[in-house]
Formats: sequence, structure tokens, C-alpha cells
Amino acid sequence: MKIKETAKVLNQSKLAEGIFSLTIATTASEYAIPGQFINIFSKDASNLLPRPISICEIDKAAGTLRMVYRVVGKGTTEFSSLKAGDTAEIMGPLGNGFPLEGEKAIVVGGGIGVPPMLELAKQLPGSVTAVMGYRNDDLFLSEEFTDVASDLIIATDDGSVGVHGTVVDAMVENELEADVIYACGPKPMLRAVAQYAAEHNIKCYVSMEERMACGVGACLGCVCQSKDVDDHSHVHNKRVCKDGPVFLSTEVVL
Amino acid sequence: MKIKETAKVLNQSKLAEGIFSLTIATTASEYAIPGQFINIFSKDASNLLPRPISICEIDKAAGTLRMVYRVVGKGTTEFSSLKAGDTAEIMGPLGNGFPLEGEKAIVVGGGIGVPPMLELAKQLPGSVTAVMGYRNDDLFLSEEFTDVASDLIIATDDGSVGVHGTVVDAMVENELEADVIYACGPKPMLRAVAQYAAEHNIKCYVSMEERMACGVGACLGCVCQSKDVDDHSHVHNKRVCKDGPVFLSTEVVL
Amino acid sequence: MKTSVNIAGVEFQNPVMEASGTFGSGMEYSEFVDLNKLGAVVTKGVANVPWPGNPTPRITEVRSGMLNAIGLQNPGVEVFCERDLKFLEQYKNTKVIVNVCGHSAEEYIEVVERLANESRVDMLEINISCPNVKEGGIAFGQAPKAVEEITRLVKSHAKQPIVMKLSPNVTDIKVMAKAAEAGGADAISLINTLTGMKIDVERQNFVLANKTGGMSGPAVHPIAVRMVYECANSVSIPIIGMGGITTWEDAIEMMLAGATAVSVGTANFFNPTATMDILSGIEDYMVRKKIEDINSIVGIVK
Amino acid sequence: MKTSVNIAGVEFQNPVMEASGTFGSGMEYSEFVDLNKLGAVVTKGVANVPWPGNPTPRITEVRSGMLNAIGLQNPGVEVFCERDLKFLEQYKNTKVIVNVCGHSAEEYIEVVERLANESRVDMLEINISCPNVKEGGIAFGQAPKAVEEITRLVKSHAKQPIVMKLSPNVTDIKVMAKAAEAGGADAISLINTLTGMKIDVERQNFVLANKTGGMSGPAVHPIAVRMVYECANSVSIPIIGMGGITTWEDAIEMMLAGATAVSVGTANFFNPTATMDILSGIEDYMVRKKIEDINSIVGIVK
Ligand SMILES: Cc1cc2nc3c(=O)[nH]c(=O)nc-3n(C[C@H](O)[C@H](O)[C@H](O)COP(=O)(O)OP(=O)(O)OC[C@H]3O[C@@H](n4cnc5c(N)ncnc54)[C@H](O)[C@@H]3O)c2cc1C
Ligand SMILES: Cc1cc2nc3c(=O)[nH]c(=O)nc-3n(C[C@H](O)[C@H](O)[C@H](O)COP(=O)(O)OP(=O)(O)OC[C@H]3O[C@@H](n4cnc5c(N)ncnc54)[C@H](O)[C@@H]3O)c2cc1C
Ligand SMILES: Cc1cc2nc3c(=O)[nH]c(=O)nc-3n(C[C@H](O)[C@H](O)[C@H](O)COP(=O)(O)O)c2cc1C
Ligand SMILES: Cc1cc2nc3c(=O)[nH]c(=O)nc-3n(C[C@H](O)[C@H](O)[C@H](O)COP(=O)(O)O)c2cc1C
Ligand code: FES
Ligand code: FES
Repeated sequence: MKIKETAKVLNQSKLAEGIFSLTIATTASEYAIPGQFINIFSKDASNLLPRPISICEIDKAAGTLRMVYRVVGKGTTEFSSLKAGDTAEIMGPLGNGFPLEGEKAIVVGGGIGVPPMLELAKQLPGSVTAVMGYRNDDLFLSEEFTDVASDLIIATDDGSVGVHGTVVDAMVENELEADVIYACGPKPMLRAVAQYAAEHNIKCYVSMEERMACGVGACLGCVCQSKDVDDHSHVHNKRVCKDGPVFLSTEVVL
Repeated sequence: MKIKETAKVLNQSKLAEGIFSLTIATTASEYAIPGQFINIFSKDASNLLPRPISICEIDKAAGTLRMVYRVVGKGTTEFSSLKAGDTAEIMGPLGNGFPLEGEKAIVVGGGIGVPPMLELAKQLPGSVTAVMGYRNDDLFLSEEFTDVASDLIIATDDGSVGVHGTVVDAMVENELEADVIYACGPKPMLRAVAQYAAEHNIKCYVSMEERMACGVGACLGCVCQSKDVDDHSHVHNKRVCKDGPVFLSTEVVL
Repeated sequence: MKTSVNIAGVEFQNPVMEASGTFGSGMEYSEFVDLNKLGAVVTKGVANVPWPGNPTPRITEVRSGMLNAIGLQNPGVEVFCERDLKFLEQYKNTKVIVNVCGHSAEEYIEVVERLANESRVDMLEINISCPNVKEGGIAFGQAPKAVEEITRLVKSHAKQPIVMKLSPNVTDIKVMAKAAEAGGADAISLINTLTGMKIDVERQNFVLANKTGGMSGPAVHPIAVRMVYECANSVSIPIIGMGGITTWEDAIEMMLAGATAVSVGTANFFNPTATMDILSGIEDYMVRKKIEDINSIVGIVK
Repeated sequence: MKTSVNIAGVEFQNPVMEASGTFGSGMEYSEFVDLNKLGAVVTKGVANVPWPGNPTPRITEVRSGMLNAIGLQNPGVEVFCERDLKFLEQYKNTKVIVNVCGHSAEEYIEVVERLANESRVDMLEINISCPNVKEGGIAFGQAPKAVEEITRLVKSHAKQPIVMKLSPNVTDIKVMAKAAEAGGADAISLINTLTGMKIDVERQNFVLANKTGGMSGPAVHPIAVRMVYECANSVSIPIIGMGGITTWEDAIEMMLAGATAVSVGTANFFNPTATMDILSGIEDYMVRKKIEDINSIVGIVK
């Protein structure tokens, strides 16, 4: 079930330079699962297309969704000025979300790929090792993982906190093992995590990103390459918005 | 001197159904005279062009301008939701304004042509008879004329208040005489007032309206026909935004 | 109040369709729109075999519009018949217009012949105007001779009425419309997308993998209205008007200019109920303006 | 840091100009912009005699754009020389490009010859692409033969370098650019406006008295960038790029696509300091990207 509605902004706060946390009241929360995303629309009619933002936290009781996003352009700049009481046009939840599997899971987030891992870590049935990669010591959200993950490992590009290097450097250094890995972040990171998973024979889910228009699987704008001929497309393409954003690392070309 | 600036909204109120009064703080007030207008810009980037709105009151001491406008489309709908503390992008003052003349003046406003007459009536050196035409008994602003005009005559299309008919019907009925007439309103009204003025040998200024782009005389979008070859254009055209909006009724084709 | 319109013998319950490629075959939007209320479902372009389309990024936003370079990805006519047409069986009130694409005359014909006996197909829209594929597509749509020939050929193989979909990337759209009419088209539809480009100034590279993309959305509407107007005053076959239709006013504008029906494309992406909102806006307009029959306003602004 | 660009021997201190018809001869905007800081002032179209232009309404807004049908109102070349050129005398750092219009070859030539000995005129832009006049204008700009001929003719009478201003309302802009080059043009400028139409659904009539108008503003920018790119890769004469330039990013995009200089049109109407804002944005970009010479980015995206 997907909702298109005018949601109410309950709260917005700045987590770090250019990183904002937005909580909205929306009936979309009733249907949301971790790894799904919502489309947020700009109020400026010259910005036609929705901005896809992953769901960071779901509170079904309160009927709310939380999103954490980086300001990078026109839409996110506009969203960053939303205040409690304002409204936001949204559509969601969209995409397939993460399957909740394994007794021992590693959740890997890189940069703005960190947020969707929070709700995932909360809902996973087994133990969770969270590996979070950041540019520097602006470790937004990382504290919140201490409550929901059994272990929290931090890697930073500049070495200011935790492992000096990538999330995969941190995984290697800590010789991490698990039944399943979940990853969200930039493509090179996903590629490296998938390789780590393959080498260690661990099942691995990755959350992909692509430019979108419809968000519901109709326009074929947001495809990623699939290893096999895909059931829907009958070519080597999968729709990130509908068939994903979460894929098995072995299904897609990274 | 023309200003393009982000003005501060001090106050907005609803005067009648669909009629709003907006007061802004702007340095444009320093240079404004009655009959001039300002351009107000939409915050929505898909609405490119400014909306020209006449100046209804000028308070140089307070540094404010007041505009009264009717909600008719996208821009004015947006403006109607401005609240104290908000900002509005504006440019002005634009156009030439009314020359302040005569010992005995008639100011004539029809519908949304009423507002610019208020500041004019205040500043005119002689006695002022205000003749205001409305559709019905929604006599927005008329009370405010009682303080600034020596006489106030109302005409309504539906006869609910004052003279049943047009402003010219009211002028005829009251056998109005004066040194000078100032008029703002729909074209048929201006035409009728100009004819009354011609018949009674009264000098008459009319404020014209046309679709505008630049507002400063550069694009030649907003011309009205002039009786003689115009000095600037060297054809029979005058720019409403720059050479007007106020013209002698004898200069232009009504 | 009559909202139904007739194009080449096909009766549409109302003039509101969605535009090819923006709505799949309706499945994905059926959560938002009762497909049974649409004048027609116009499908994504279908070729003789599956087409992979272009590399990504395929989509970018421009002011009041978007560029796309999907490159006509589609699963081929076989899968289309088995899956999409079967899905559409359940929506009896809605007509189905299948958009057909090909790299060559033979490929168009293959699709048209495969669809000939599919009873769910009410009409064919022949896309000779896609700017995003290297061969075929727009190449057929920019020279009047080629338009006339491909029209004649397709018409001679088609069992359903054919609508030729024209490209706006031409000097004189009237010439193309006349060529389609001369070739025997039952109707024309326009506009397809305008070729545009966006460059990322930070990366100093094209935003789209395909370099250029087709521009659509509200930004192109004034050009579409002009072209529909020009065609309506040049040919006597009916016109399906599209290009930037976002509100009911846009749709009425298109009909006043000469379109018998309208298609809504890009607007679905930011308003999934755009088609229904437009339909009810049209009905309200008819009531307010005391219009008994929607056909009475087609092309009345001259 | 070098911002100056050279087009046909004329050295512009920077690549930012305003677009013909949107800035008068600069007078009206001199309250907002120090004209001495512009690369060039490009004047409103000038004809041999005064032109009255079209009836009003001449202007309407469309989404992220506008339509205009001014119809080249101008006071004629005599008044222009005496008043406008005289006014421009005081801005020594700025070049002056005079935009020339005519109904016939003879009229273009009359203007070009009248301007031949005016020292304040650095360059001529020949408008063969105005969609808003019945004769002349666009009629010259939509057939390659006509473009080549008028270019050759004007060039043979002109003392200053000539820039041919091309229409985007064509199937293949490259062909037009090549025709201008073949005719001896020193440079080309593009795009002029795209023909559009708006209908008032309440009044059921055209919004513009002229029925159609030329569309400009941010909405047309992606089309302009594509056309500049196509031309840059087809001819070797320099290009002045325009069409929807509103921000410095738009200007850089145009230069990366192949424009040596850029003109800012409609943006002046909603931001009177648009040209200066764009210029300083370009300068900041050069500093940030360590670009020593603005010429080094022209056409580098291929
Ligand atoms: C499934 C998915 C989930 C995402 N989750 C998050 C998240 O949780 N937090 C977060 O900060 N960002 C997330 N993103 C990226 C986010 O969508 C973009 O940063 C955002 O759309 C940029 O919009 P803008 O208007 O600020 O930028 P602009 O550059 O002005 O946007 C212009 C256009 O490009 C699109 N666009 C720009 N960057 C991207 C991008 N990286 N991916 C897709 N489209 C883009 C926009 O949607 C818009 O249509 C996600 C993207 C996807 C596809
Ligand atoms: C010199 C001058 C003074 C004016 N003073 C007042 C005033 O004091 N109070 C008031 O209520 N109205 C005034 N108007 C009319 C006012 O400008 C329009 O009602 C307003 O621009 C409509 O904008 P919109 O976005 O709500 O309508 P839309 O129809 O959405 O506007 C679309 C476009 O059309 C233009 N437009 C629409 N109607 C008009 C119009 N009647 N005249 C000129 N352009 C128009 C808009 O500026 C905009 O560019 C004045 C107009 C002029 C030219
Ligand atoms: C993502 C996308 C895909 C499209 N695919 C097709 C297609 O397969 N066949 C076709 O004829 N037109 C296709 N079009 C063009 C549309 O049908 C329509 O002609 C155009 O977008 C203008 O309408 P709009 O502005 O309402 O979107 C596509 C447009 C978009 C935006
Ligand atoms: C009001 C207006 C008047 C114009 N007059 C002329 C003109 O006289 N000669 C000309 O060659 N182009 C004229 N143009 C076209 C512009 O110079 C420019 O090519 C076009 O507007 C695209 O640029 P823009 O989108 O930045 O406005 C005019 C454009 C506008 C909006
Ligand atoms: S965004 Fe349209 S298919 Fe994914
Ligand atoms: S609005 Fe441009 S000249 Fe008046």
C-alpha cells in the first residue's frame, strides 16, 4: 500500500553540518518496513520530480517516519527549512525494503547510507554488528546505534575516529563473520562489501541508488543492471524503485 | 531611484472577500509617490514574472508601503498567505505617478482601481471629491476615504449602496465640476471618465494597466497606444510601466 | 453531459488518457487510479523483441520539466501480449492504445501484425518520434516523405486504427501532420519530447549517459499547444494532444486548440492521480460553462 | 585569471552579455547594472524605419518561462544612432552589438550600411529568427539556402563582423549553422525564442493578440544547451549562447557545451542584476576550479 499525502512535520533538527533529521506524521508509517524510502516533493513547482529519501526510523504507534538526509541541492535545501507544523507532500512507502534474516548480521552504512540502517538494526531478529563509515568525526546518528546494535565499529576516511579507512578496512581488521550482511552507501563501498561477503561466503543485501522519476516502477528511469535476464523487464535491468532498492549483491552488477 | 530588495512583511489583512491589504517595510517607500506601483515577485520559481501592484499608501516616516489587491491567480494567491515577519521580493517604486495639481480635484476609482486613489487623495493640494465604484456592498477602503476626501460618493453596479450604476453615472448625477480628474479602473470606466472630462473641459489623468515583463521600460511588452507619435518609441506607443501608468487622457487611445 | 469522444471509430468514454512511457501498462499506477475510469491506457512503446534501453542515468530534472533517455526499454511484444494485455482485460470500460516502436519498417510491421488479432488492442500509436534511440524512432519522424511512407506501410498491415505520433523537433509540424494524413493515418498524436541536454558543471560532463534526453513536463506545454493548433488547422483527422498537461486548464487549452483527446505524461510522476484530477476538472468546467458535449469545444479557438 | 574572450577580432572583457530585446539599449537597466562591466550590450532589434510592433497583450507568463510577441517595435536606425549609440558612448569598456531586423534583404542592408561608419558599433547581430513578425524574421532562418544567402548579402555590405542569430524552430540546427558559416558569418548566436501559444480557457481565446509568441526563460535552457552543443560540433566559427540563462551554472553549462560567450535575456526581468550575478558566479567558479583562462572550458564537454 502506497500513500500520496500531505504529511505534517513534527520535528526537524540538524545532526551535523548539512545533515538534517526530519520526522513527519504520515499514514505511510503503517506500511513501512526498513530499507524502504519515501518520495518528498518540493513546494516549488519548477522542481517537478520527487526526492527519494530512505526511511531511518518507523514509529507505527505514533504514526511517524523519520528521515535523515544531506543537503546537496535545491530540494534538500528547501526541506531543511521545514519546521514543526509545516506540511510536506510525500509518497510512500516505496520499494521493497530489507528482508529480516539471520542470527548474526552485519549492517554496513557509508556516509548518507547510514540512516536506513538504524531501523533495520532495530528490527533484525539476531545480533547486529554495525559498521559505519564517515568522512570525518561528524559521526551523525552513530550514537543512536549503540542502543540498537550489539557492536558498533566506526571507520573514518581521515582517521579521526575508529579505523582509519573504509568500512571494509574495518571489517577486515575486525575479521567480521556473520550469516548476512546489509549494506547501504556509495557504489564503490557496496562493491567492496559485496566482495568481502563473497570471499567470506556471507549472504549480502545491498541498497542501490539511481535517478528516479515515478518511484513506482512505471517509467523505467531508475534501472540497475541485473546479472540475469530479469523477470519483469526481460532484459538485464531491474528497477531500483520497485524491484529494489534492496537487492542481493549477487543479482546486480555493482 | 528604483530598489530591488527583500522587503519585510509588517502586516496583512483581509478587507473583503478576495481583497487583501499588505503592508511592507521597504526603502522603496523613500522614493514613492502616489500612482506609482511596485513589482512583487513570487517565491515559486515557475512563476517568473513580477506582479505589478499599485501603491495604496506611503508612510515615509515609518518606511512602509501599503498595497491593496484582489486575488485572481497564482501570484496573488501566494501573496495572500504572507504573514507579518515573512519576506517578499519586490522592486520599485515604478512608473511615473500622478502629478499633484488643482484646487478642486475629483479622484475616481473603480473596483481594484480604488486603492491607488487613497494616497493620491491624501497628497492632493486642493479639495478632493472621491467617487468610488464597486460591484456590490463590499466597499473595501471606502471608509478610509472619509478622512482624506472632502466628499465621498459611492456607486455600485447592483445598487446596494449609493448611486445605482457606474462612477460616471454618479458624476453626472452629482454634476461634479473640478480643475482636474484622476481615474483608475477598468478601461471602459476610464473611457467614460475621459469623455466626461472632455465634455466638461476638465484635465484628466488616467492610470493604465497592461501585461508587463521588465517593469522598467526595456522590453516594450506593456505599451498602450498614444494619440501622437511618441518621443521614445517614435511610433504610436507608450510604455505603461515607464512612461505611465499615469497618462493624460488626451495622450492615449482608450 | 457527454464526455465521450470518438477517434477513428473507437469510442472513448472520456478524452483523458495517459501518455506512453509514463504509466507502464497501468499496473504500477492502479493503486492510485481506477484504470476503468480512464479514456484509454496508452502503453509504453513495444518492439518486436525485448529492448534493453540506454545506460543510466536516464532521468534528470530541468526547470518545470525533465529529460529522459530511457531508450525504449521494453520486454518485447510477446511478453507484452501475455502479461500486459492480459492484465488489461479486467478494465472493460477503458480502451487500450498500444504504442509501437521499431528500428526499421520491418520491426514496426512485425509488432503491428502480432497485435492484429489481440482483441484488447483498440488502437495503435506508432512512435516515429523518439529522440532517444540511434536508429529508427525520430529518424522516421523528421522528413515528410519518410512519415508518409512509414504511415502507409504500417496502415496496410494494421487491423486496428493507427495514430501516428509526431516529433516536435521539426521546422514545420504541419507538413508532418499532412504527410501522416496522406499516408492514411487515422489520427495523429503530438507532441513527443523535445531534444534537450543538461551538463553537470561540477563534473564537467553530461548528466545523462545518453548525452541528450527528451524534454517533457509543464515547460513544453506552450509549444505543444501551438503545434496542436497548427495541425488542427491543417489536417482533418483527429488529434490526441499531449505535452506538459498538468492541470485541467492545460487539458482544456489543448482541446480548444484542436485536440479531440489529451494524454497526461510527466504529471503522473508528481501527481499519481493527475489523470483523475484533470478529468474531474474538465467535468466541472463543462458544468460551469454549460457545455453539453465536450466535442463542441474541440478546436473552437481559431 | 583571464575572463576576456575574442569573437571575430572583437575583444570582450568578459563573456557575459544581455540578450537582444530584453535590455533596451541598456538605459533602463543602468540603474541596476554598471554597463561598463558587461562583456557587451546587445541592443533591441533595429530596423531601417520605426516599427510599431504588435498589438497588446504582447506578454504572458508560462511555467518557468514567458511568451512575447513584441513584434520588433523599434524607433528605426536614425533615432537609434542619435540617441542609443550616443548614450552608449560613455561605456568605453563595454562592446556594443547591434541587433538588426528587417522584412526583406534590402531592409537589412539599409540598416547595416547606415551603421557601417558608427564607431560605437563593434558587431552586428542579424536577427533572422524572430517568430513574431509576419514577413522577414524567421522566414529567413528556417531554410538553409535562405540563411546562406542572407548571410552572404549582409556580410558583403557590413563593415563590422556579423553574428547570425539562429532560430530553434528547425529540424536540424546544425544545417542552419553550417549555412551561416558557408555564407561567411563571423559567428552565430542561438537560440532565439521557440514558438509557443497560450489560450485563456475562461475567455476561450488566445492570451496574446498575436496568437503565438516566442517562448524564453529557464524552461528553454535544456533545448538551447543541446543546440549550442550541436552547432559547436558542426562549425568552427564562435558561438554566442543564450536561452534561459538564469544562474552562473546555466552560463557555464552553455560554455562547456561550446559557447564562447553567453547572453542573458528573460532573467533580467526577474533579476535586474542577473548579468552581474552570473559574471561573479563565473569568476568564483574559475577560482574554485583553478581555471586560468575562461576560454579553456569552451566546448570541452564532448
Ligand atoms: C532510494 C534512494 C534513497 C535515498 N535515501 C537518501 C537518504 O536517506 N538521505 C539522503 O540524504 N539522500 C538519499 N538519497 C539521495 C537523495 O534522493 C538526493 O540527494 C536528493 O534527491 C537530492 O535532491 P536535491 O533537490 O537536493 O538535489 P538536486 O541536485 O537539486 O536534485 C535535482 C534532481 O536530481 C535528483 N538527484 C540528485 N541527487 C540524487 C541522488 N544522489 N540520487 C537520486 N537522485 C538524485 C533529485 O531527486 C532531483 O530530481 C536517496 C536516493 C535514492 C534513490
Ligand atoms: C500598473 C499596474 C498596477 C496594478 N495595480 C493593482 C492593484 O493595486 N491591485 C490589484 O489587485 N491588481 C493590480 N494590478 C493587476 C495585477 O497586476 C494582477 O491582478 C496580478 O498581476 C495577477 O497576478 P496573479 O499571479 O494572481 O494572476 P495570474 O493570472 O496567475 O498571472 C499570470 C501572469 O499574468 C499577469 N497578469 C494577470 N492579470 C494581470 C492584469 N490584470 N494586469 C497585468 N498583468 C496581469 C501577471 O502579472 C502574471 O505575469 C495592477 C496591474 C498593473 C499593470
Ligand atoms: C519517461 C518517459 C518515457 C516515455 N516513453 C515513451 C514511449 O515509449 N513512446 C512514446 O511514444 N513516447 C514516450 N514518451 C513521451 C510521452 O508519451 C509524451 O509524448 C511526452 O512526455 C510529452 O508529454 P508530457 O509532457 O505530458 O510528459 C515518454 C516520456 C517520458 C517522460
Ligand atoms: C521581450 C523579448 C524581446 C526580444 N526581442 C528580440 C529582438 O529584438 N531581437 C532578437 O534577436 N531577439 C529578441 N529576443 C530574443 C532574446 O534575445 C533571446 O534570444 C531569447 O529570449 C532567449 O533567451 P532568454 O531565454 O535568456 O530570454 C527577445 C526576447 C524577449 C523575451
Ligand atoms: S523511478 Fe520510474 S521506474 Fe523507477
Ligand atoms: S514591462 Fe517592459 S517595457 Fe513595460
